[in-house]
Amino acid sequence: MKEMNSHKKVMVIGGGIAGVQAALDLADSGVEVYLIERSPSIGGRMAQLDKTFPTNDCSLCILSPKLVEAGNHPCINIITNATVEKVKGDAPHFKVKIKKEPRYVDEAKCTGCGICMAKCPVKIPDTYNMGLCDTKCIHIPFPQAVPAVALIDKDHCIYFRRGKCRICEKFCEPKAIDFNQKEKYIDLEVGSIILAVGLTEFDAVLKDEYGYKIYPNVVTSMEFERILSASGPTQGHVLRPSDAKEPKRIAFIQCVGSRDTQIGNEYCSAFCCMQAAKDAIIITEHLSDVEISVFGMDIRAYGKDFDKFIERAENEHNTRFVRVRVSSVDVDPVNDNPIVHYEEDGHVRKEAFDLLILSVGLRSTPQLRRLSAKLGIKLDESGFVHTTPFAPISTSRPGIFVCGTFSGPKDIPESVIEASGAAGSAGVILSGFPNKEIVVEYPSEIPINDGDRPKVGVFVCHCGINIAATVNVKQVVEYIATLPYVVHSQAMLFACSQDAQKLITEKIHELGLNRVVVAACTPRTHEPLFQETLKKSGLNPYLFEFANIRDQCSWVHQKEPEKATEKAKDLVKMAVFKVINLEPLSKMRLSINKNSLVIGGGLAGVTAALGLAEQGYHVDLVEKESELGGNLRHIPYTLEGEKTGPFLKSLIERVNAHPLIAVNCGAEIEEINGFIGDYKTTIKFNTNSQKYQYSELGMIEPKERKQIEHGIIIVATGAQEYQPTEYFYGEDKKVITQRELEKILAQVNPLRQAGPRKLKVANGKQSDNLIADIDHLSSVVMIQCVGSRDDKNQYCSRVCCSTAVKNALMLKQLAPRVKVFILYRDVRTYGMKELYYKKARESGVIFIQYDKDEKPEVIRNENSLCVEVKEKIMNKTLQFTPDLLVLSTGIIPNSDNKFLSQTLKVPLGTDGFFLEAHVKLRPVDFATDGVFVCGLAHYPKDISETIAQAKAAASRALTVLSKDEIEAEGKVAYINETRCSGCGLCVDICAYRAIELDPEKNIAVVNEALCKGCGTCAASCRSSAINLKGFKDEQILATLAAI
Amino acid sequence: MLKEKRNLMLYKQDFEKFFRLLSETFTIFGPSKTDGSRSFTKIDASDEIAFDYENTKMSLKEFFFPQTETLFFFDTEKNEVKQTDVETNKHDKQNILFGVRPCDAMSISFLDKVFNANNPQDLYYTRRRKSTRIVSFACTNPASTCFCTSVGCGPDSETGADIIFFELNGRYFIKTVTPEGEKTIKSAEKLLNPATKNDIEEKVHLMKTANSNLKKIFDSGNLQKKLDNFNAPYWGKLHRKCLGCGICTYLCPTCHCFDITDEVIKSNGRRIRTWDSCMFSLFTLHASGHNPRPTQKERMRQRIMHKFNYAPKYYGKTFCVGCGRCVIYCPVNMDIRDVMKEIMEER
Amino acid sequence: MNNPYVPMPVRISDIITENEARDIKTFKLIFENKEDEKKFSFLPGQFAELSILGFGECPIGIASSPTEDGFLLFTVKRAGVVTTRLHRAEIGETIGIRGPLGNTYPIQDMEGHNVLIIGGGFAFTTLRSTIKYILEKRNRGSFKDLTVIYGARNPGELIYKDELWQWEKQSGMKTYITVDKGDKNWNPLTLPSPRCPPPYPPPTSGGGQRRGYYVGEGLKEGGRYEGFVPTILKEVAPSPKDTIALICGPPIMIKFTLPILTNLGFVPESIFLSLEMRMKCGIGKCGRCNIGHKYVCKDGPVFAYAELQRLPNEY
Amino acid sequence: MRQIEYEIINTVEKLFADKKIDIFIGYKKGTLSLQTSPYFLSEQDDVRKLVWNSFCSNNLAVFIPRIIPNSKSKESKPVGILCKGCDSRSLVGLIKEKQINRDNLFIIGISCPGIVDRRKILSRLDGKEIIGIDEDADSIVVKLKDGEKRFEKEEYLCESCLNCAHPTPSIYDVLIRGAVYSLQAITPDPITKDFSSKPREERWKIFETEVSKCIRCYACRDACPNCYCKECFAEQTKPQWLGVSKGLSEVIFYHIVRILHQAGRCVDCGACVRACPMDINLRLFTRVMVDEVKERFGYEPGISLKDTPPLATFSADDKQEFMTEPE
Repeated sequence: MKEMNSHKKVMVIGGGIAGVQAALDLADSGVEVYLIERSPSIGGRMAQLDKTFPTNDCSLCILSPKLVEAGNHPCINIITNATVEKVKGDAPHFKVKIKKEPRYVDEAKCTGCGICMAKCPVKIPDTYNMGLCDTKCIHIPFPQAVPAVALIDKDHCIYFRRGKCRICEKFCEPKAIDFNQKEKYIDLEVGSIILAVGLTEFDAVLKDEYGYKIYPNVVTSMEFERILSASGPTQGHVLRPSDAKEPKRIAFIQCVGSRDTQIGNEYCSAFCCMQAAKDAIIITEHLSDVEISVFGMDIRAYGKDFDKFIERAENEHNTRFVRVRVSSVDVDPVNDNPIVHYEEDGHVRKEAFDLLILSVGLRSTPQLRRLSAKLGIKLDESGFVHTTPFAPISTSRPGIFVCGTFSGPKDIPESVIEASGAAGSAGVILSGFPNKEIVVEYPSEIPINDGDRPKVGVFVCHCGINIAATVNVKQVVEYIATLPYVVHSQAMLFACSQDAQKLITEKIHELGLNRVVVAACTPRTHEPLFQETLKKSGLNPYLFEFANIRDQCSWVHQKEPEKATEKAKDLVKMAVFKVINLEPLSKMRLSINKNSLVIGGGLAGVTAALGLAEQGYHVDLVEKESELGGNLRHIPYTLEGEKTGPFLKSLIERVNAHPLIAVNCGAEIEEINGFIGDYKTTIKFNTNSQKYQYSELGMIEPKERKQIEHGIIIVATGAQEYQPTEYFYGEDKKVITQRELEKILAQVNPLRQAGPRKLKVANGKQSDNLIADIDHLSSVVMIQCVGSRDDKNQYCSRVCCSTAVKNALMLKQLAPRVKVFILYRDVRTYGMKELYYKKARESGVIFIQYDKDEKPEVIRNENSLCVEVKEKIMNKTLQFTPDLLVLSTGIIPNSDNKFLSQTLKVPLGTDGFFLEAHVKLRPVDFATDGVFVCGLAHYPKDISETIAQAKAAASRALTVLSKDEIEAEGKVAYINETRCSGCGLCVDICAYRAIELDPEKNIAVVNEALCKGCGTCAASCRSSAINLKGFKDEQILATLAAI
Repeated sequence: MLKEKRNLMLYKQDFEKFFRLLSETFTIFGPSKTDGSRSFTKIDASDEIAFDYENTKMSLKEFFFPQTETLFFFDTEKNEVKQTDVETNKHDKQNILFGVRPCDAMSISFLDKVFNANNPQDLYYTRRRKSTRIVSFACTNPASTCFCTSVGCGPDSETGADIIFFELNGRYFIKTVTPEGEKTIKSAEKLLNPATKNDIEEKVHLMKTANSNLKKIFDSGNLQKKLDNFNAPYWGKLHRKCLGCGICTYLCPTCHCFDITDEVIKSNGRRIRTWDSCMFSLFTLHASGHNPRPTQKERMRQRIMHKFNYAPKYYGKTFCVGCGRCVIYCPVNMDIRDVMKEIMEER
Repeated sequence: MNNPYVPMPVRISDIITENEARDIKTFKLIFENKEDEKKFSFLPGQFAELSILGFGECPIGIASSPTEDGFLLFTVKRAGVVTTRLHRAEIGETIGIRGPLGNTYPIQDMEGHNVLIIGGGFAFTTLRSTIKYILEKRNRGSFKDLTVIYGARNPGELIYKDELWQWEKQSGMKTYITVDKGDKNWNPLTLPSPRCPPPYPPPTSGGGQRRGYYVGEGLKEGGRYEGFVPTILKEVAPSPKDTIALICGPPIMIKFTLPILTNLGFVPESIFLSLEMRMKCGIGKCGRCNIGHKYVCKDGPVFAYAELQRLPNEY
Repeated sequence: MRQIEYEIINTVEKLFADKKIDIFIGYKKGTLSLQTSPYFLSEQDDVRKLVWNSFCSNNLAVFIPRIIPNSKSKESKPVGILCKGCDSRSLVGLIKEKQINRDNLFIIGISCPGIVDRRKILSRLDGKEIIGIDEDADSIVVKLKDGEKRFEKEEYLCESCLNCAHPTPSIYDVLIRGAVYSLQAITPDPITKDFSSKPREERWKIFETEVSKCIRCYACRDACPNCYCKECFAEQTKPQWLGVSKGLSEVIFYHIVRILHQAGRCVDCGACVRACPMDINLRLFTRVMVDEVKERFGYEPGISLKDTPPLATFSADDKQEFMTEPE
């Protein structure tokens, strides 16, 4: 690699969640990022969603902190209104030309105060709200927009059209309006490029049979998101467009623009089933007595906790899932009710609804095609970026990576995983360059002590209408102003906006505030933002208290505004009483050991280890089996038909050859001590493997134990195949699993290709002469969901549908005359896998749906098996006597997950897989810092998903490893030495092993680096000798005394 | 006006009448049978009085110096003192404490030196004290734990009492001790006869017997001198079995240490004084963390010294009346008589 | 009737932060009721209970002199619940006061004599009252020479700084101000010398060698010094003849000052100290502040060293 | 009894002679009849002053954290201590809660026949003065001025002894075996079972009536070996958890928390009841807790040095039915 006098730089194209995540990961690892966004603000589609499944978190609420973080990050340069003009050169020396369209507002000067918006006389359709309502010609895209800078829509501006007006200019105090702004070209030199632009919704007008834009009460799912949203056109009231009345009967039509040969979009859009279920649940929270119908083919609830979510919609939220394809929609002219036509049980039915929502899928656009042409990357037939199963985030041009929906429709967590993965891959390209030096300057902290008179500033947020529509904010503000020590109390439209931060800072300086209370949404998402504001104002960030008057007040008391207002007063009063008693806290700094431990040597572990090593960090890879490869060793080929063997072989060779990777096969974790940045782990080799280690690899001295010191941990321990006990598996040789079938097919395949009729015995030992000649098979039945989605394992194993499709296709290819029947509940070939489902159907594979409560039954006769199944659609019982019964077995969590979970102090979900920190936005992190998860240990997934997640885990780990030190939590437990008797109860119960007894003084001592501030010790201490900083007994009592 | 103390006689059969006459003007408190002579409670009928009790569990002090007393109420929002308890608890009706043992009566005379003396006067105590007459009952059958004669008190001690009763055969020998005592029995004058020589002799004899049953264990005068040795070696040992509880001080009729704290609920508060005990470790703990009496050794010494050395110097009286409550109720049988003996025996 | 437990309302008319650590503040108080002010007649050395409703009371020495009309000064170090609340008070707030309590410095005995005042740290409060009292024009003639030795840990911890600088210049008194450790702005008049060991060990936490202490002729004039109070006292070497010494300071300072005074020839009867104990009632009833048979609140806080020698060493 | 007393004295004498201990905690004759007093014996003192009889009621373990505060060093000689079953259970608790090192104790264990409740006997004497006491294996003979009264021990034992499941010490260095009454220990305790079976309102009433007698002398706390906190919650001022007054709400608060702090720790020695000057039946409430803990967690404190106290551990199977919706 050439030397270059510059630090690491990456261009990220697209400022949606994928782009923002990639940018943040890179920036946190010391890379300077240019985040190019075509629209005036970052956030993408996720910013427009109301809630997210399956947790029903407010979408913008969880996204907004990331946007703000990106907006404030010293390593991220956000360039909005910008497009890529040209990309020259090769990695890591790309030369890029960016074109930035004029905003007509100076970004450096605009404070986002919104006065211009109030004064502007021109109304234009609000694109943020899907055109369902108006905004002004000069506007800030949405209240939480980053950057919070106004822009002028040139096409509608009176000044630009008629040369007069300039009202906005007159009222703009900072003189930010600049009508003379011209487009600008920016030249950048970057080492790598990440393509994070998203797809666009399918234009429902193209499906005119569904009546979109013809009948008023037919809306798209994206429009409906805005209708549901509190900041949307109806302020969160679900009203139908024609008469603004509350609908009672609502229907969703699924797969609009997806799985549709007619319009040429054959893929599945991957998220719409869940989105409809989510919307259904949310609707019932807005409206009572509402009936919801979802018309769709399969319910593709293939993710973590998705099936439970669907069940919730069905059982608790009055939602009916109708498995049909809607043929057309017309309207009742009297009341504008859309009427849905469909065929069920052979009958044509008509059903009228008050509101019809079209679940539109995603598609590529000409714009995206042009962009890929400029970048010189290959697209596939659907107009998506071409990737391969083994390189899911690499494009055809080296150094350019892709994440998010541009490489195929997908949900948020997959996009986030790919984003982190892409950041990691880009990092590998840049490993020869130095990090960008980040110097964040904070003003020196104003010393505050207990004796200083508290001067509290209170900022009460409207949260748009989220709070203000229920709580009388003005009353709260006035009441709070009368409390002792409160010297300032004011309302804010959006306390989280950038201008609000500016204002808080101003007030701190102007009034000498030494305590701040923000009454707003929830501290979970927004506390860090305000703490940062305090820090930048010179105040200790812990002199801050958050009053949750949205989640815990306005949202839950919508129907009692007066009581809600009183409660809000109390909540803010409590916060004031608490903040008065808060004291400055400081965070401990922990130095980071730059070595890593990757547990598990399967595809995920190996990929993650390479991801770290290739960026220059030493890795210890621990695998309990005697060789690397994990489950992938048993998967000979992919759905796309690619052989895994060569890929895996080269991967393992790379790992073994890498000087920074120490491979520890045949080894298990014995003990892990320590915390982020400073772990000490003991691994134990089983005796057999010692020899192996010594003789074959020669890398490790033969010894029974080895101690490793490292800074982070990646959990990639994989999962196991479910071993069926049903359907005579293990008793009858005709009953095999998909994995076994796959092995046979893989052995047959090369022989078959070598020449016709050569095959005699495929696998003499295992399958006897069962497939002595595959051509002799006449029928094969596959049963799906064996060991999945049942009482034992309630989740969907995600990959079995595509595995069945894959093997059915292979079988058909090898022996076209074999009849293949797949008995399924839902065919969950999500995303691009749908193409293979289609192909399977085309090649004659017969799919037969059965119901959960009427599982197929197998009767074993002397020489034959009889499979009986009640076909759901036609409601008929069918019988088969297959030569081979293939069970699509699920994936179950590893049995040693529990041990690891306890050792690492990281949680398992109810299904037994490791539980990530946040299902949507932190899919590879654990709540415990410094520990990451990828691969099957997290949840069942396919090869490319595993690779992406492994790369993501490496990338997330790098945000830690790239730093020399990090800060620990400030709200930690502390011991009052004069009270502690050293009984040791706290030592026993601390889940993080953060407390020890000092043998000299016989008192407990808290290790602040390990303490997570959970407070269990404080609660357990009889002597009240333990307190949690920030939650001291006095502080809590003061809070309680307020009410 | 009373020139000299009068000796009067009351037949037991007239006692009921006597009680009724007195209760017309006074509220009468005494050791009642109903609560097992736990403390002095209001007596409504003469037969409720427990005459044969040894001593109440709670001493008389709580009547004048209750365990919890509101000094005043206040409003934190308005930041003002609302009213004092002295004003709210008007003691319009006069009280009689009937059947007080001489040791308890004497203890009140000590408390008077603390609270009633004009240095400055404690209004809360004074108010109750002024409205109350003490009628004591001489002890004809002292308990084995009594040691009043060792500390300058005795079964027939008159100090602190307004009137003292002696139970003779079939009748009460009544001696008026103070002018208030005279006034107290005014309304029942007709039931009373002057004592005869016989009566007096019988009384003297009775008390002689009682006195002889009480062993004088130590001499409080000598003890005071002995205790001037602040760093005597026995202090290092005596306290060892002491648990540091507050039984001895709370039951003691002369212990009078108190704490002042504020109690607030919402904006309504009161400043209260409550009994405190020098036996508690936090008693002298400074806000700085310094504690001049850090261990039970110093605290035990303080209690003994306060009673037997400091008080004599300060108030001219040993602040112990020998009632024996601390002896009876100490959970580890820390017998103050033993302690005294040990101190006296030292060298 | 006068209820000694009920505080009189006083308004905080000024708050002065005295030290760098900002844990010592002086409160200027003005009586809300004129009658209360008249009743409140005191002499230097006395203290009062400051009261905040809902928080309680704390005994604080009166820092102002009776000759300062119309207000009272209290210098309060933040330590417990009440003092913390007091520190958080704002100007204009009304608090309560009970007093004056305790005895006074022996003002009458001091008349016609030289007065030596030795103070350390924030315990300088009632000594300030005394100094102001003596310096008052109509009183000044009653006393002979006035010598003040005052020390603190460092220049930032000196209290009443403005007055200190004034006293330095004032004729008719000698003022010696010393700090354990100076800073770059602190210009000691004397040169430190490493030969003289400190009179008591330097705090261990600081570690290392201290720069040293002055050795030489007695200090004839006042000025600024670096060194512990006892050292300076030794060098100042005031004559015991006709002199009454008043001491108030941290226990360790007192401990090492007394032998020096004794060596200089001061008799215990002419040395007066002001003591501290945990107090509640302040009027000799609640029974916790006794040292031997003396109540600090009533019989103190000022004790002649001679008397203190007769009392148990339990404070 | 005499024989046992003799054995104790001999053992202690030998311990001093062998320089094994410097101090021994036992009992000596009390100054009141029916009572003994804790005795701190050092080599110079008279070992023959040690007594053993049915009135050795104090739980001597209470002194351990006081005289050896937080000591872990092995340098000093162990403290000798006389232990009944309950005292030893308290010691086990103290060792487990790291208030004393096992090596720092020399325990003379005594199989305890039960302690006679002084108050039960006194209540039968109508205030008559006791002149002398005689004790044989089964009974106490109280000599009065006007004759004698005989009390069968079994009827006059302390409540906690009447239902003691472990009269023999759980840990000891030397065990002196005496006669142990064959009283059948029952869980739950019949008295507290009766209490537990009452409706909640009634239980609360009983609780309120009992604790309203409290004068907050803290003797129950100070007599309890489990109460070794350096600063009891009841007296803390930062924050002040409860007021200092004698008001009902304050005493209720104090007692509830004191009882809760005994959960899984109380060995039912009865020291609190015996210490209380106001005769509050505190054991009624702590024993409920003992039975409850045994039933729920199968745990008896003070029996083993190894097992984990229920409050120091968590199991997913722990009963959770107490988590109910507010009524």
